[in-house]
Amino acid sequence: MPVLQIRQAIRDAMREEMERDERVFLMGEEVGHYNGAYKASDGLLEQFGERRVVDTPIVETGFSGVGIGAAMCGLRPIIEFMTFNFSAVAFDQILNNAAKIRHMTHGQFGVPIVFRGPNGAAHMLGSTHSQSFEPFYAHIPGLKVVAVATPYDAKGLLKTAIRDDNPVVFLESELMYSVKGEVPDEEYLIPIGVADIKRPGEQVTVITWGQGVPVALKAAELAAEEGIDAEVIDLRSLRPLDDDAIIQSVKKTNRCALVYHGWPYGGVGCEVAMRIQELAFGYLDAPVARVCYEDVPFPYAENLENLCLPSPERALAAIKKVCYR
Amino acid sequence: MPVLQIRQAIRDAMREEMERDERVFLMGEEVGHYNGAYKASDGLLEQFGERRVVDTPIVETGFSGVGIGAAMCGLRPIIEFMTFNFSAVAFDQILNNAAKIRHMTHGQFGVPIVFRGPNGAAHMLGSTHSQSFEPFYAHIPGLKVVAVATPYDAKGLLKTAIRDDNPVVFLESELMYSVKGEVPDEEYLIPIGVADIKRPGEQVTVITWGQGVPVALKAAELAAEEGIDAEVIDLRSLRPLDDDAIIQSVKKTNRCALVYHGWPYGGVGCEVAMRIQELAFGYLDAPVARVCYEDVPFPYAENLENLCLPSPERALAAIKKVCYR
Amino acid sequence: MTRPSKGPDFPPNELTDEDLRRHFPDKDEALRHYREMLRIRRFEESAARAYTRGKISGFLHLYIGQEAIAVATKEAMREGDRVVSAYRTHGFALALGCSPNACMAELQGKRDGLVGGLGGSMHFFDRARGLWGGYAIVGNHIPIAAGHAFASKYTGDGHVTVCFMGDGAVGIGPVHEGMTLSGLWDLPIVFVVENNRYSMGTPLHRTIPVEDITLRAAGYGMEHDRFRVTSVRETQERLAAAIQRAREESRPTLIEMITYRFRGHSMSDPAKYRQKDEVSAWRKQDPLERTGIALGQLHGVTEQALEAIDDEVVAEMNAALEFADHSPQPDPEVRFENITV
Amino acid sequence: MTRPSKGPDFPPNELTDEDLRRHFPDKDEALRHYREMLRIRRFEESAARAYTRGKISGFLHLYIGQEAIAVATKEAMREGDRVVSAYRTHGFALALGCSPNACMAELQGKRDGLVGGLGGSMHFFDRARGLWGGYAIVGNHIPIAAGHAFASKYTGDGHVTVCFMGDGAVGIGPVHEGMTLSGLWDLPIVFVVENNRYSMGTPLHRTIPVEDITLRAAGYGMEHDRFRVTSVRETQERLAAAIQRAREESRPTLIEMITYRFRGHSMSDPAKYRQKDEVSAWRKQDPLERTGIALGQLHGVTEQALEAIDDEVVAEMNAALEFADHSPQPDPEVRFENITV
Ligand SMILES: Cc1ncc(C[n+]2csc(CCOP(=O)(O)OP(=O)(O)O)c2C)c(N)n1
Ligand SMILES: Cc1ncc(C[n+]2csc(CCOP(=O)(O)OP(=O)(O)O)c2C)c(N)n1
Ligand SMILES: [Mg+2]
Ligand SMILES: [Mg+2]
Repeated sequence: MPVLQIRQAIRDAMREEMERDERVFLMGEEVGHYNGAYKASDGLLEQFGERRVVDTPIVETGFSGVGIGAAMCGLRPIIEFMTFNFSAVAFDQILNNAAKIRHMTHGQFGVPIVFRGPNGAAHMLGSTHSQSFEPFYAHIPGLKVVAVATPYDAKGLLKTAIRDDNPVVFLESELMYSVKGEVPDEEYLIPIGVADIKRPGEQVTVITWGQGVPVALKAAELAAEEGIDAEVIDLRSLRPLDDDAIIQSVKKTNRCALVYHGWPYGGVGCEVAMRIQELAFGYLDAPVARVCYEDVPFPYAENLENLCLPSPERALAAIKKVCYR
Repeated sequence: MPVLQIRQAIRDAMREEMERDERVFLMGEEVGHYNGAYKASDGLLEQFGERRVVDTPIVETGFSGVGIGAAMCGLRPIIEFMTFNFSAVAFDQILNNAAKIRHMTHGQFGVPIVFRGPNGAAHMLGSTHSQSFEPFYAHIPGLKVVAVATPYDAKGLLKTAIRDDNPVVFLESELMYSVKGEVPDEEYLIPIGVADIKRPGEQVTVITWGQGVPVALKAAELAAEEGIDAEVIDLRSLRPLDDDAIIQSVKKTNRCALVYHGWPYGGVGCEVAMRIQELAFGYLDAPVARVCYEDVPFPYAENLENLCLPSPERALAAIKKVCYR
Repeated sequence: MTRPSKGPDFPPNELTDEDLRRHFPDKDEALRHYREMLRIRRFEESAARAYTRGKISGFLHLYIGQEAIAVATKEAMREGDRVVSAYRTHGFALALGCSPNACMAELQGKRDGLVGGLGGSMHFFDRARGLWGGYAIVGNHIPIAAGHAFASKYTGDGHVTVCFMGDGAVGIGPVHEGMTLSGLWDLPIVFVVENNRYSMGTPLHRTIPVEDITLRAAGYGMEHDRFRVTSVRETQERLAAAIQRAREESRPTLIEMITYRFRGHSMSDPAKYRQKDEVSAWRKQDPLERTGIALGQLHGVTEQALEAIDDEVVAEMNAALEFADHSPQPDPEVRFENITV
Repeated sequence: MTRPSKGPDFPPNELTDEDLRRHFPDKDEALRHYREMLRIRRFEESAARAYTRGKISGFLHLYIGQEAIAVATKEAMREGDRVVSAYRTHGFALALGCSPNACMAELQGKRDGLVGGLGGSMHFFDRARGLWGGYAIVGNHIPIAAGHAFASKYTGDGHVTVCFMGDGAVGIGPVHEGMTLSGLWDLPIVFVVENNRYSMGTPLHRTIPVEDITLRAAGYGMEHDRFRVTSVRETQERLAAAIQRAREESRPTLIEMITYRFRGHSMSDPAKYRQKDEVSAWRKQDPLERTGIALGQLHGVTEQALEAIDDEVVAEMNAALEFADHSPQPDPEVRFENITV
């Protein structure tokens, strides 16, 4: 099977969907002539031209709204945020237009749109450029929220997201664009709403997504060395959540640690913990533990940033804690 | 003791702080000549003039940023959002400037500012005007978040918020502005970070805040009629949370229901549940239950809206559920 | 640089006979315009009564005084063109041919409402008739409307989007971004600022730095036009020119229409911030009144004839209220539909 | 309406001897400007080397080519005035007198950095020297700067805020809102668009509808000015006029300064989107180079003399790098400080 980087898998997903459906177009800053700030749209302008690969000025509210308005007309826009940090200036468009229009028009209009781009911290970008946005978007009914951690998932889920008739927030990671993995030549789709067991295990459930996945997998390895058999579940879909996958695993292991990139307060992690105690209350032998960002604006200095990030070591400590080891 | 409406308590808090400190000013839409869309600033323009009671155009990002910039210069702005729904267009200013400037300038600049206004659903205002914003703001390190439900709390906490050297998001409720209560003549302050037991009880802990408080208290009454003695804790401060108050009560009752205005996914409710299982895991005899908005964009129709709102009846059902009754 | 005036402005423009003939040349046309404006006014008057009787809740923003703009828009549009507006939308709905029954039922949050009772007064949508909303966050529909125009250019459907906003909206960022993209990309769109002199209780001089809002057009590379709304005829002609520019040259236009709302911002607003004489000065130039006068003076239409029209219209709107009263509440399950599909 | 040109534009403005005398009348002044511009350039060149050697990470946006603006700003300002800028801020820091040591330490995220290593290249702040940031979300510092000016008017401190942004920022909403309030409230502020012809890889013609950005000033009720940056002297004079208007009349001004960055957008940008000849044409009008030439032609300053200055400056910047290398990492506890107090 061919081996691709995540950025290439994303590019291929967009290309295939644009070849397949004339209504699909890509819009954002530097997506065209520059081939994407992180080269996730490499070659698309050349293939599809300026009509369908649209470079925009720096107006996130403007082009998010244009995408929503175009989607209401039946087009299927892919809106790239250079990073999701910049979606903050477009927050109202996503919260009040993308997520609500189908409902408040009683289904007269739909908004088949994808908002995609890198999410979370990268390396020493400072506090305004190191934020995870899923706590904001996963909270909102009317949106679907997806986070990917492998080329295979990235391609299969992005193609599904582009074909989805609803607004989908699609979260990537700057530091993971170069991660390689096998991607089949033949077409495939991955349904939104289904988690994936990235590592089967028996003794403890590690729930993670996006940038947290490699951290969790590394921690699971370290745990194995200490004789703890951890199951790593990649949620992939943050809204809707795959309750079955979560609950099945927790009922089996009776222990759960959350490993993710993002601030602790509320958000996806706490929702998962809430559902576990709602749906598998009796099964927990230990409180659900969370390993995530420290509850601080991200510092620039390398040593400080590293301390704020969820590390395999911190994740391992949490795994051992829920195992009372 | 004099009896005031919440809107008067808020007005008095602002007036007293403006009389006390020349650096305090009020800015927002219709706060001056109109005396506030909900009359929470009634009479302030007359007393303090246009210099300190500033009517703005409809530019939430603009006047939020102006407030932050003025605060960096040592002033102490009170920024009124006509409703917090409109803070969505100013989200970036609050997330990336208000919350981060002190940290990223290593303390060279502080942002002593209050963002206040009504939050959550009112009556038949439709989906874009019926949202609770604490899940977004309480998630963000660098902010303090307060929600008030009585005239006494409103005055004491707003005065504290205005004197606080940090950005404070101060959440009120359109439907509660007319709620009356006793407010002492002499000055008093209520510290941010301290919850209040609005109704002592022994058998189940009901945690609530803001618009949820009257719902929870009504539910507690209904529960009492069925022989269940519920303790109602008004968080008041959503960031920071008063862990001690929460944990003490839960350790006593071993049961907890969350009653609040807001969507279910993540947010303050799940954070509270998370801390309970982190800090009082063994003490819970039943999973924490949540009673809040249904997970839908708010419909306009009265019958639909009522179904979406947390009602005393739904809250009672949750109380009985966690008591296995 | 002229600041917006602080006092009452735009004194009534006295119309010479020549003006009258220019504004109301054709009897049948003037009668049609009169009836359409009257339908909007009577609809809203009965909605206002229903509101005070507690049959309607939430926000109710009346268009009374501005009706000529909606009627002119319908006349200037073609099948397939789109109207996008803020939350003061009843006038557009009726002018575009939406059923008063469905509109009144929507105000009451009933099943047979324009959007099934889910949106209410601020969220009127009727795709079949070219009404594309109905938005309640000031200014956030401008990028949406630009998106409709982008789609027209993308697909070549030949449609034009006409996007309305209030004078209070022109300062907010999304308006600037939507206009920037429309100018940059030559989108087939017309932006109309309905300048009714107030945003809620705030007069222009406290919201905009310069009197002439169309001065901004230069920065967006847009054509512009600015005038006081006197008649449906003139409004339609000037709007049609911009629509034609959009359709044939794919070039955007910014139009400022000077108008006035006779009621408060919403039902809850007593509008104490306006002087009686200011309001009465504007009443003198009420396009509906003037059309009626012109019909008499120029075309010999009798009081009785106009009253007959009024009776028909009132009957239509009473029937709408009747219909809405009897329309059932939405099925409870509706709240779970159309969230994601 | 003129669209921004698509080809390389602004061919070098040949300077007659008369021009030269106008731009560089005074030897000592020109020498001072030369040294200050050179300090910024050498600082950034050594920062760039440090970056390629892995001593600096994250974003590093170089100001090389635009130095004259920062130096002119310092010359035009008074004690207490404020400079607010985006993320391309090293030039302002050095011109305002921030220590190169602290600046270089900040780039390396060290304890002795300008903001203790918490901000990095994009967040330079030095209150004592009038540097009020250092913002990384395009356009979101414009309302902040307006807030500083609001505070000056509120307290009557007599200070002026000078707010810089790139050509890529002018389309975004917060800029529009900040300028609207500044015009409406007559704030003592000067907005400067540093138009270096590109936002990242995107040339003007794909970001702004019309070539002349100052056309927007009319809509904000602001005065405006627009010119190509040739010398510190002229830039300072024209900026000073706007600063004076702000200080004495409390009226805002929008200035567009045509300039050019010789490096990529940031260290990670190879700038393949520009033709060699375009860059070399702009190099011919590099204000630093030109000042050097003028010093020779007009004031008989020798090559050796200029090299001597260069040697001093290079030594200063090497020392800064040295200092930064040896500055310790921040105390781990620092990450928990200054969040809330
Ligand atoms: C972003 C935002 N801020 C505030 C409001 C509250 N609000 C609703 S309408 C309105 C006044 C708008 O005035 P204008 O644009 O002139 O329109 P008009 O009501 O005169 O038709 C305000 C402040 C809102 N809906 N959205
Ligand atoms: C809201 C927002 N969107 C996108 C970005 C990413 N970004 C950083 S700088 C930049 C280009 C800005 O160009 P310009 O304003 O001309 O300033 P210059 O870099 O030329 O000095 C972009 C797109 C950002 N920082 N903020
Ligand atoms: Mg208005
Ligand atoms: Mg630039």
